[in-house]
Amino acid sequence: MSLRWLLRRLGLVLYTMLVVSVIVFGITQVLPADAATTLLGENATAEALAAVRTRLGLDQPAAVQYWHWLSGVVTGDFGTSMRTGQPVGPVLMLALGRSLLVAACALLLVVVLAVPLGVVAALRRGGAIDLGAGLLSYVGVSLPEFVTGTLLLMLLADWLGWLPATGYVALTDDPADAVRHLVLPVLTVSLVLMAHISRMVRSETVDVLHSDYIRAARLKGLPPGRIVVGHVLRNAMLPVVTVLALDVGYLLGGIIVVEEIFAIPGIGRAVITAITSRDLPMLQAAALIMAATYAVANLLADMALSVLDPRIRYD
Amino acid sequence: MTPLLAVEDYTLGYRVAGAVRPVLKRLSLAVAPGEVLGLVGESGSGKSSLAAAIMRALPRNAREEGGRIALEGQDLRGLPERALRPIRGRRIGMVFQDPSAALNPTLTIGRQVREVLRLHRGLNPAAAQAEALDILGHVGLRDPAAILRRYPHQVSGGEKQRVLIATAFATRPELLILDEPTTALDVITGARILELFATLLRETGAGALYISHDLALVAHVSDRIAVLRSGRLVEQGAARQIFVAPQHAYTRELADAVPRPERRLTQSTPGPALLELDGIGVTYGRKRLFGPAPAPTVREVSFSVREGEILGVVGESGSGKSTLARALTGLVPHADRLRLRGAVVGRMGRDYRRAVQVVFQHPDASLNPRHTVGSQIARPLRLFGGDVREVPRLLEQVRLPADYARRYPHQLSGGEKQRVAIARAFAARPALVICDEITAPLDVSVQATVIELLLELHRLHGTAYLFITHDLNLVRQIAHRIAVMQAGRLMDLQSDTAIAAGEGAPYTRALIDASPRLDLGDRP
Amino acid sequence: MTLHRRTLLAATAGLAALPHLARAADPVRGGTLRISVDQAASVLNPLLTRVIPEYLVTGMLYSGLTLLAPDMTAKPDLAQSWSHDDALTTWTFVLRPGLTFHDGSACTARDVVATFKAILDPKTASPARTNVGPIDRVEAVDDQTVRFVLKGPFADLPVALAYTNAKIIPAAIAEGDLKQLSQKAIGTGPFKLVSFEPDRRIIVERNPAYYDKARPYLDRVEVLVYPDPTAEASALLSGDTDLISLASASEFGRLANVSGVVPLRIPSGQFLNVNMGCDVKPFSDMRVRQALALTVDREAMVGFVAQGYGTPGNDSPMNSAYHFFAEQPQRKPDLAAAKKLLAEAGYPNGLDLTMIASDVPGTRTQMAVAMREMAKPAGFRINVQTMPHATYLDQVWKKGSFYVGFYNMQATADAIFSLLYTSDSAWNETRWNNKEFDALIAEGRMTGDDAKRQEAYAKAQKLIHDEVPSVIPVFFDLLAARRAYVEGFLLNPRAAVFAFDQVWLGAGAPKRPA
Amino acid sequence: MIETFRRLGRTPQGVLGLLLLLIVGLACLLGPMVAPFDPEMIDFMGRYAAPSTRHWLGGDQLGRDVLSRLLWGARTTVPLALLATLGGTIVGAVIGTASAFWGGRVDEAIMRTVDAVMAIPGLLLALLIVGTVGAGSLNAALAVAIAFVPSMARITRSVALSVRRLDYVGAALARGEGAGWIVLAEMLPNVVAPIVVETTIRVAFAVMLFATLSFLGLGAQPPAADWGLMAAEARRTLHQAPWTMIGPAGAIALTAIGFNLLGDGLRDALNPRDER
Repeated sequence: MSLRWLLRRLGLVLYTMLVVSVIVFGITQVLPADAATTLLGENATAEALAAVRTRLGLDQPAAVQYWHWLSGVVTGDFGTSMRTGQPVGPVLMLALGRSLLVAACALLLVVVLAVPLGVVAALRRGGAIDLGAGLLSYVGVSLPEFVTGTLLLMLLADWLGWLPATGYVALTDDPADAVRHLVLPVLTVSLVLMAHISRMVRSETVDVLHSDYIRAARLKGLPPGRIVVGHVLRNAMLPVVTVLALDVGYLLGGIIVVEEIFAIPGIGRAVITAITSRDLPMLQAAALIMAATYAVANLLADMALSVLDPRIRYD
Repeated sequence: MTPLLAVEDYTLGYRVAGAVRPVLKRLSLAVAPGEVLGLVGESGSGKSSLAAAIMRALPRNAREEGGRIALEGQDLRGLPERALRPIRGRRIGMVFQDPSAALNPTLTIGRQVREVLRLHRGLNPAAAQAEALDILGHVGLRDPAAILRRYPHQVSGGEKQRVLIATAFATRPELLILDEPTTALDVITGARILELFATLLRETGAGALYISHDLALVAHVSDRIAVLRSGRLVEQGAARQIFVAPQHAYTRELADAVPRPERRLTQSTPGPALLELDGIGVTYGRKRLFGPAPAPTVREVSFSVREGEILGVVGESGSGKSTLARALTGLVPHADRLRLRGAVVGRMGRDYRRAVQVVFQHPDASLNPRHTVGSQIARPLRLFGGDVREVPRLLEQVRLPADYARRYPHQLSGGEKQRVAIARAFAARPALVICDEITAPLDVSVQATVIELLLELHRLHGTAYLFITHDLNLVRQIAHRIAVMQAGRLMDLQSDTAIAAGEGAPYTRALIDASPRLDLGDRP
Repeated sequence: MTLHRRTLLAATAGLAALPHLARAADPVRGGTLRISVDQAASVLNPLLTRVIPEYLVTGMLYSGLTLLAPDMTAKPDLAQSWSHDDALTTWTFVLRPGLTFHDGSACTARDVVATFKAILDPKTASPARTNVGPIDRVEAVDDQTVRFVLKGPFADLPVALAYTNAKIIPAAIAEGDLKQLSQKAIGTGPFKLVSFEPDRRIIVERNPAYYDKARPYLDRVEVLVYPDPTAEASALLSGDTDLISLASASEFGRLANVSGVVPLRIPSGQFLNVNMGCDVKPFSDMRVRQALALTVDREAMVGFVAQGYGTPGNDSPMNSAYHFFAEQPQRKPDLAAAKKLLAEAGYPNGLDLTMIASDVPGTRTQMAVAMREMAKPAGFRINVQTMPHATYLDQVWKKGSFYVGFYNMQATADAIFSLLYTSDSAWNETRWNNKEFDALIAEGRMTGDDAKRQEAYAKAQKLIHDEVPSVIPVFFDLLAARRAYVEGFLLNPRAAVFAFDQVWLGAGAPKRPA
Repeated sequence: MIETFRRLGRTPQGVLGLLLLLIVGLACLLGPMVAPFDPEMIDFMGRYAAPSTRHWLGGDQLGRDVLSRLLWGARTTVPLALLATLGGTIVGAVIGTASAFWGGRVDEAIMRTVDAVMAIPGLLLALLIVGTVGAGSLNAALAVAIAFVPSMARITRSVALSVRRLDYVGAALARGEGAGWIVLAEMLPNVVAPIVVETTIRVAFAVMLFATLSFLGLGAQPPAADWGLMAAEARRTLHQAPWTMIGPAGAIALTAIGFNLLGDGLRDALNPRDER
């Protein structure tokens, strides 16, 4: 992994963000209605609309708006929300923190549960665990989050009362309560991923188990436990790392829904609110942050891969 | 005396789609202590399945239907996994065909060697490291410490195979199973590995089962040879004996199919220059910003092919011979300095395309699986103004039934596919056909018929061939002249008579010496 | 000059009307109350707020001259008393002594004048501009006295001044940069702003300098945003929140059946309607409008749309929650009559229409779908088209000729009529433009005589019921729910008005860190 | 083709998937004929009706028969998901194949941009597109299709690249075939198999994405009997009538499971490995 490679990849991240910003900005230009309409609602008179548009800078040509926005972003200023008048940067950083907490917990859950599940299923092919995991994975990827989330909420919160239903509690406010509040959203958002990853781990493990070098290791007389731990796991995990990073994209989408259901004021909610209120700076920045998260996750995955897999050398 | 390994009346099948397909049929053979038994057979003969059966590493769908596999009298069949572990790797060592596939790509070589030493010799880490250095030095690896630090992809195939052989011998096994250990290697490297192997066998006194499709090679290393065909033992006997005086027709057929340079198959005389290459160079990849320019794969190659000439191009893998073929067919960009019948070839136009045809190495990849054989042969006819009704004739020419036109490639065997590819090339009535390792993936007997076919077409149409191969023995049988390539350069260009007379560059001679020959003495 | 002086009223006025809420103990000071709201309170500037959670927040932080009691009368807030001349064109309001803003500065008549100047400035774009009455100018008589000079007589001024956006802000801000108020709050209200995170949580704390030394009782209020009604209800049930300010009808049933949770419900003038452009075909023909009105089964609609928590509408925007409500004979579904009217109007084979419904609130669509089915047998073939609210505001609102509207109750008959139905109304969606109706509304506004007003408004209600500029099939009850320990919370039928200074936490309230 | 079906019939997933999809397909074809009620008929007394012999799956908040709505809804929900996936696949496949064929800088530029677009979460992209063109089933299908394009382009490209390297493409180039023939006749038919597998599995995702869009109010619009919309509506009244959720959620799940199983079955059928 050379510095040149890293710079090139960072350049690609920047290119990604530029493309995303152009796409999002382009779409917002053709979205019907604007922030002034949604701000004023039923009280929009022609003169009020004009006044608000001037105040928000919406009366300028699109290219000028984009340029202003872009030059702001370059200097680290994401502008102010058209809806609340708050600075976008700090607000979104807070929101991002909450979303990343959910996302990180979900990924952690996936790694802690789905990966061993997939490995065990592969080692005991056709066994009860394999069949169970298979069934779970089919169900997991077949129900939308808003359904699974609602069902979990009814079961675990409303009927059994084990967990608080919804809402967000900051870790700094009350760590124990915060964790309790995290369980349901994390579970909901990670179900699809767990299904996907456990299946992936299973098939990768099966592939590795059938590879020549594992056969060779067995024929060298290595005990099975040693083969699994020393030889199989690492190689089976390699493609999983990449897929896990790609799944971050899916996770970010899932978070939009989960935050809506569980009242978590994260980046997903920010996006939805920004779209409905046509809050361009907020929407732009939120989309950009999501894209950057995805791009950086993939960059990190590639870096992790180059550490895990000696065959991969970036230059 | 108890044989080291005894396979008695052994029958094996694979369960596929509900039915059991037999693989080995009532097979019996034995390896005495210190003896090398060569096991020869073509693909599908069941020789690798036998190795798996001995190692007790059969796939799940394998069905053993009787017989015995005994190591020093102890039947291995029915031994539990736990009891097999001290046998595998310690009492029976194994060396695989592809050294790259036999090593875990993400662990250092050192770790994989030490692992075996610690397991089977009970060494502590430091002792294992010392022993690893010692055995690697013993197999002629120059910097054992460095090799141990490296990952498998960082060392060459020959080095990897040396490591594997060293490891296999390090546990002092009684029996070694070698499954085509040199096939994936270059000729010269392969020859050295064989020498090493012979030395180690001598030193340790271990017995060995040497599995190969290459008769010449097996004849060199084995004390005795067993010939396997469709799961049945056809014949076995002393190594020399079996080819000089084969008892069985199949054995004779096999022996005859082995290329022998002294048996010339071509009698024609080439005409004037057809295709002239003037300093052809090929460079893959492009220069990146800040990066060094990539090194050329083929540099400054100049020679010419004459009308009706068979020009052999030999070289080891990576020497640039296949790239040269791709350059001449316009598949890779190159410095365009070509003359066809004296006329400079600018952009490869219709005339050039028609005159120069290509047949690739892998028949599976060179035929489009989604098109029928007929439509693929018809394509050049359509392109170059031939008559589509000629397809049956073209098929007949490559000795395939006319109704094959309606078949899809996956319904054909490897040899048949290669014939279709040849028919397709000849559909354009070319002046030159580039044959890129076309016999490499084929069994010896099939290879012989394909060569025969090519020569017949050559006699019939006077077509010139640029015959690219790594098999020096083969090319010496058919080529008028032989070009030797190394590291992208043309090292040598000699007529067959000059080669036979022992002339040529040192590298050419080294190649010739490394090619194992089946010496059958005066047998007609 | 007659002086109509009103005395300070007991803060708990109206409680008597709801005996089951009778207080068990005296108010207790202290504690933190957690309120949930269903959408973000994005706007903090009281002059610009637009949605109920915003009114709820600014209502705690700011005060107006008057406040609207649950019986829709004006009660003193910053103004301790007021009077008017006989012509009802000049009104004088006297402020309480010693009022201060949260920053410690005094709140005087000058601030009131500056505030109203800002409200009336079109550049401010405050919704209050068209809702505080025909104010010509506002003058400071002295530090404590403000005079409103009107363009014409207006009997409802004190109630109009209780409008949700007519909150008093410091003159320095009103005359200077109003933008400041998007991040901070400097008001005279019972609570001061602690933190403002519009999409998650807004925290306020007791204002020790509030003019009423006894109130507020609560130390702190947290307003939490739950955009999903199911989640909001679950949060109350699990005790994460103490009060749902406005509960959705679909969740109300489950809230009503849990011990420790008290459901709250009052009738209100909040309604859904179907607006028809009376200036374009086919709705320019009154018979078409009447025919549509005759297809609607209003009792069923209350069930479909309000889950039973509502009352049937009668195509007039007023119901029993309003003063001067005059009951009309309830319109019943009569498909034969509807068909006949449609045929007379020239549509014997029925009529193809596209009804537009925005997606906020969801009841708009539900009503549109139900109405489509109800009107089908009479020959109305209605294609329901839903759209995001922003698009609706941009493209359909006030421009379309057949769409679903949704309105909160207004404080007075004049307010609702001159907001929606008079020719010069701010939101003249139906373009009904009925001169007779306009005259009746003007008559009602110009007199202080309740009998005369009753008569004028009764006529107006009959007229609107008969001519059906919009079909109003259903009124909603306001629904809320509290934990049993939350005391003193009253629903105000106006929906946009809350009085959290009256609320306290009784026995059993959880202790929460401040 | 027939061979593939035969192999598919031998995989348990394939059989089960085909069976499930057969049911769904029958619902699409015959649904309206066998539906006991008009899917839009409201019934005041039938609001939140519990499942009974009259309403097998109960009634919704307007008293409409859930089963009838499901049967009618199959016609819009499933074909739209298929249509969206196919649309996205075809566009993605063309982009991917062309990119692989051209190679070099063009390939690089296309793929970097595709990567960049992939960085926008699919749901967000769909939200933006639907926001622009307006909510509705067809528009949601468009959005889903567009959201699928980048990843399909990526997958196709990687498959096409490996096909591009195969000798039959080389042979075609060597005999001077035109780019059109090579892309369409030589490469595309061989790229199809893995794409078919991917597409099949993606239909399941499309069904779920549709439902999610409907949940967010941007997919199908009332009074459509779209399954996702029904699930979203049922969710709102879940505590009054939990059973209204069972029908649409079950239908979505079965369809998605069906396509997932079929995709897995196809993968095995098209790529026969040794018996494991």
